[in-house]
Amino acid sequence: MSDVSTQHAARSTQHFDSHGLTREQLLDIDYYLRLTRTLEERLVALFRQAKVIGGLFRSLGQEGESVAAAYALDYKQGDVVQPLIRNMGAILVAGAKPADIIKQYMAKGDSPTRGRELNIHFGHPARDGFIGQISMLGDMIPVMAGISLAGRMQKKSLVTLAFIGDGASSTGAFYEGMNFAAVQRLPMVVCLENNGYAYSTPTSRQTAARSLAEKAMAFGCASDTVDGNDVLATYGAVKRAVEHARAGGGVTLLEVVTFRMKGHAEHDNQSYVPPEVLEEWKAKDPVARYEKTLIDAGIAADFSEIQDRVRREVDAATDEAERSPMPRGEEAALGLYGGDGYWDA
Amino acid sequence: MSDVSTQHAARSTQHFDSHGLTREQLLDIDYYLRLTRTLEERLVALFRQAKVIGGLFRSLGQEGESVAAAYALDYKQGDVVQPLIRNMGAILVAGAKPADIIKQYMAKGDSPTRGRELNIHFGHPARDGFIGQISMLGDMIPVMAGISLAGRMQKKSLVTLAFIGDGASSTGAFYEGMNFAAVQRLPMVVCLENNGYAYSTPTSRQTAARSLAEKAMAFGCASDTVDGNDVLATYGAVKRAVEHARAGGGVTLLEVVTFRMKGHAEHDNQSYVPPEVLEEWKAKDPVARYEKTLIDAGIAADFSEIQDRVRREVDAATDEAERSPMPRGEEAALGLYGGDGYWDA
Amino acid sequence: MPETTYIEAITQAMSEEMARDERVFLIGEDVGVYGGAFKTSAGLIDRFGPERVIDTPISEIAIVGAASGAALMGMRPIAEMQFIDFITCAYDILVNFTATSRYRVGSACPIVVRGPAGAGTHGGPFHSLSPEAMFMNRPGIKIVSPGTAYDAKGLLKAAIRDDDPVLFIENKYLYRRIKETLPDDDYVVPIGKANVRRKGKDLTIVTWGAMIYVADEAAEALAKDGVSVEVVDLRSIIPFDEEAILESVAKTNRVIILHEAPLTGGAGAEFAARIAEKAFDYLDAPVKRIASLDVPTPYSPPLEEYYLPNAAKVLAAARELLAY
Amino acid sequence: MPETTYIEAITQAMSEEMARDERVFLIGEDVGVYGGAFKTSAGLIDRFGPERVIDTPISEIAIVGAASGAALMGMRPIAEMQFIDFITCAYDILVNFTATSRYRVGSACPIVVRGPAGAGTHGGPFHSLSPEAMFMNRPGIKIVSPGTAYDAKGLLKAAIRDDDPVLFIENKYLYRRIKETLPDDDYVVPIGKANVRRKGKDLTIVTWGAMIYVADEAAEALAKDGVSVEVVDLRSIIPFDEEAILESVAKTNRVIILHEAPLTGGAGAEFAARIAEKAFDYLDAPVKRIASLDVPTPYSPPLEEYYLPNAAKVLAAARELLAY
Ligand SMILES: Cc1ncc(C[n+]2csc(CCOP(=O)(O)OP(=O)(O)O)c2C)c(N)n1
Ligand SMILES: Cc1ncc(C[n+]2csc(CCOP(=O)(O)OP(=O)(O)O)c2C)c(N)n1
Ligand SMILES: [Mg+2]
Ligand SMILES: [Mg+2]
Repeated sequence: MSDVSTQHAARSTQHFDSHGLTREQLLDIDYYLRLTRTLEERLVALFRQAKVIGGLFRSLGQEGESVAAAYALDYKQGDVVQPLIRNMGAILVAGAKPADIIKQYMAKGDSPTRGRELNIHFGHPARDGFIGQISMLGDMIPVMAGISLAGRMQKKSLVTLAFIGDGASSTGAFYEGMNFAAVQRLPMVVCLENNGYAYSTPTSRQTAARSLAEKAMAFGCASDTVDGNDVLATYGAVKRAVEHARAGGGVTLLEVVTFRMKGHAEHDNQSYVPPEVLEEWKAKDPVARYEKTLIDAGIAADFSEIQDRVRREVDAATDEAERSPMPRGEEAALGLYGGDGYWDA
Repeated sequence: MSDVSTQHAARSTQHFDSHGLTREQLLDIDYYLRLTRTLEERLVALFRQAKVIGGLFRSLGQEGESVAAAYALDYKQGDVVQPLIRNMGAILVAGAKPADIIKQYMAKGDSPTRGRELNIHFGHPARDGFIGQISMLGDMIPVMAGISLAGRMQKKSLVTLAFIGDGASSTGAFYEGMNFAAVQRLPMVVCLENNGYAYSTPTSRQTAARSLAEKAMAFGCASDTVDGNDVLATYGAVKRAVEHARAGGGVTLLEVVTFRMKGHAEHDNQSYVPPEVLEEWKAKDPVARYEKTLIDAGIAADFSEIQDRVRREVDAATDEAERSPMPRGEEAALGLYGGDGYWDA
Repeated sequence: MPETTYIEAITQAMSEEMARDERVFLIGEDVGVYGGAFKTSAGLIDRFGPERVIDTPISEIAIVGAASGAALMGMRPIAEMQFIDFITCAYDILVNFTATSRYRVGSACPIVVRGPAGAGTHGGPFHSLSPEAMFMNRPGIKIVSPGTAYDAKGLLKAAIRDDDPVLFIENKYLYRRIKETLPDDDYVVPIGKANVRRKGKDLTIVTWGAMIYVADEAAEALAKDGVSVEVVDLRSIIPFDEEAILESVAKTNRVIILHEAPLTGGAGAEFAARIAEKAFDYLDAPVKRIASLDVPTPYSPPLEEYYLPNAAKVLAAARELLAY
Repeated sequence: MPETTYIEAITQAMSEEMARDERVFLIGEDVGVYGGAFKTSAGLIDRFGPERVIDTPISEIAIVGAASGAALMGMRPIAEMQFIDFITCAYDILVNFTATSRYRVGSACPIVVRGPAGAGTHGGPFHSLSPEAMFMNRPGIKIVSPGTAYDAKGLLKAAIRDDDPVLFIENKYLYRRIKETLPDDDYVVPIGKANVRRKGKDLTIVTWGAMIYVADEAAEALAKDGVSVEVVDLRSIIPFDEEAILESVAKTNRVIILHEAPLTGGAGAEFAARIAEKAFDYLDAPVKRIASLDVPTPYSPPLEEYYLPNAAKVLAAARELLAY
């Protein structure tokens, strides 16, 4: 928050650093923030109507880092982002369609996974610029290392961005994947989201490390820590790491400090979180804070246009998803191997 | 190597630090060093006579750290050491019988595992003060954490000592076990043996970390680095870590810098190791160096008595092992579960 | 007497065993303060303290490994997987270290690994596993899969008291769907013993877990046609009650094996193979298996329904066998 | 023509496929500079460079995970396990991520996981595994287990070219024990097709891997008694050639399934179950299985010998069936 960057963002004030983003881009980020939040609220409504099959996992309070980090990639170069359950904002930035996400949650037959997989577990790295996780925490880190490796072998200059939780960073899979990526100096950025809890377990019971960023010492890779509720700071930190990776500098482990404002999933009232902590973090809401920054910097006066657009889009997406058919049961037998052509159709 | 410790070691010189060891203990350590080396040479002879079933893994050049580290434990308090394949010296210190080790290598029916398991894969933590590893590298770290945890639950003040290789320290099992142990502040010392190679893979291809000791940062545990070819320094470092653990200070990760002087196993001529590196390390042989230190300090004039004793013991052990019967085939069906009483007999 | 759900039966078993034997402790993710993702260990930390109800990092290898190390030292750990699917993450240490410890080196390693399993809750590919077959060919770990609250409690107690490792498979679909009146007194259900839940003479259904209710339903339907079905609830997969299976088949001469895991390589293959070898002379018809499709568990209800066995599929197979 | 050993056949397959298709690469521990613990990849790094022959840290999860990620991007990775036993360490990512990728989200993930398997070399509990059954009930990964140099080469090529993940099981006992003259031309052995290695009419032995030689030995001995044995070398376990099995049983009416893994929950159970269902009318005798004991592989030669199947055990079973 030190540079003045008048050339990009009009009427910026003394303390506003746009990190090279144009006004259009700054507003685009706000659009994704609002889209994420509104879409999630819509999913909550659908969940309460029992239209969502399975659990609903909120990213309230974490939309900022999800969107900002994903915004730092260059999808035209083949960059790939790998979200966790709470990074819906990231795949929206990468190009995921709201209707597809709702269809996934509603287990519809024309959802990207045709009803086979849950929520945001979808996406093909080479086709979509994002790849859904599997539930086994940690496993995506070695997979992302492999995607980065393939990019290098294929002489692409792509960079990958993986999210991992404070909890998931205790897994052996995370460790093996990070170590391999670091030894290979792969073009990979890992956002380690320290959102205070892994389900009911506080970060202090997850690790005795002084900070999650210090885990980078075990890998010998670059590391940094950023306030995940500061959208522009997060964008800046990820952007630097992406450039570092693209320039051949290898892996960065970035600790993103934020807070999970809802329970692990909708069923969890997180009574184990002290109310005063929640109060404290509520005041740091990344969306409100970002919009205030833009207003203060004179980038925008209000965001009603964006909010209207988002509401229209989410309404349309909801309509589309609600009209969608459920899959036919018989399809369950198909598509395990390539031979039956199920996925070609 | 700074303290003068005349009260313990007679006629010590200015630069000799006995780390509180008596003359008797210092000679005892030499006995174990010689026993390890001589027993291993005997195993090589038996291997060449095709009497060893399976591979033979040498610890040449690493006897010093194996013996010194294990010597820092207090087996009367229930301390437990967990060796790897190259830590035969450690279990000898803990009380393993040379004859039992030879029988293991010869797959004899009255070996500790009755011919079921290889080499030094034997020992019960509560009964023997040592526990054999399984082949899957890394897995013993969580197991040792569990032994440490049980000790604490049982109100014992035991400390555990686990060895792990530079290569094995890349496994997820190592990471999960270390992290859990550190969060729980378990009384555990981990000797991370950096012996230059994991099979043919140099440490530089195993990790990009600046040093293996820095892996401790990921766990938030104590760490240290020691010259593994300096017997007394290793003893001192492990002893400090053991005391730290016994006092409730939790885990220490100790990088032990040494070198594997033979190939991965007898079949491997390690042509991938530059000859000059081997030459360099040969000059640092821990046994010769230790004995010279004792001579220089006036602790001993020569070691022929110890060497004679060791030779006699290894001869006797060899005789006993050679006379031992192979197991009867039918036993293979027994002892999977407790019900059949196989292990009670 | 108050009725006890399947999940309460599990909680009771843990609680009573922890009270009975101070070597017993629980270790897993969110089992302490939170009481477990399904609240299976609710209240245990208050009663037994954080030393005996241990919240861990997300580290299944550490959970199983630490439990195993403690077991070697004489403790009786219960290791919870938040979903049984995550035992795959600790597969190595469980099959290689824990399961083989006694056979290899004579060191008993009595841990219980337990957690919610099974499909039918739209959990998708990673929260629906029936894990038994994964472990059947890696000797040294016993496997039980109760289908009733009575068996859940009795088998869990037996597992905790057993001197060898036991995989205790909880069917989460049943957690709150079934309720039974349980005995007041301490009891165990012996590992390795089947329960003939329904006597019959025309056809045997060998099954376990939640599928016992599917078998019941099919048996009821067939009873209306005058067909008498014997339902053998295996309860234990390793070791399994071969005698009970063979005895029933010797009587009915027709058998269906019904399970929730996919067909190919499922535990049912083993039971079918035993029957084909040891009850050959008694068989009047082919040995049939009804199981899930050979695919990962799909998430969407129509797909999951099509994927899973149900009474209609069992009935069709039964009619085929009866007409044979 | 020079004779080719089983292990050379594997080296050739990798080398030829890497020359044919630049998407193919090898990743594993000590596969590069050292050429692999068994020298299976000797020379490959010189020919294809360190970018395509990648030495990794000791990290099986990373090896399988990175291979899988690369496969999603269109590469054709071959992931080597130094011993196949260590695939247990990557069990989770292989069965959950790699195997399900296409079914779950439509993303092909064509990796080959290969490595030395099997007992008979006094490798003890952790260097003797026959891993096929561990993966059979977790759909999405094909499994092949060649017993000849011809099949090793042809199946490995087929596996590398396959659009789905394949577990390629190498029997290390055979590495240098068998030699064959192989065709000069490029060929593949189709996955899923059995090979009837020996025609017969009195008894079928269904087997694979190193056990085909045990079957041969038993067949020879029985031939001396005038008994004609058909030996079906399955070669592929998933998918398997059900037709070939059923056809043979329909002809001989008697069948032994022979494999190296322990009996219970072994792959043989599936084949026995299929026969008991689909060839019931053709069976004149019980379906027999000969397999290893239900214990970890013991190390000492007398124990290992007792543990493993051999021709005498097959003969005893055959005589029983023939007398039935
Ligand atoms: C290997 C594995 N173990 C356990 C779980 C169950 N689980 C799902 S989410 C979760 C907590 C994750 O915490 P964290 O990584 O901090 O992510 P957050 O929910 O805070 O975003 C757990 C334990 C899992 N999915 N995978
Ligand atoms: C999980 C696992 N992967 C691979 C192996 C095969 N392996 C046995 S020893 C070894 C090298 C070990 O190197 P290091 O840990 O440095 O120990 P050192 O041999 O140097 O003492 C390897 C790769 C194994 N035993 N376990
Ligand atoms: Mg978290
Ligand atoms: Mg080493």
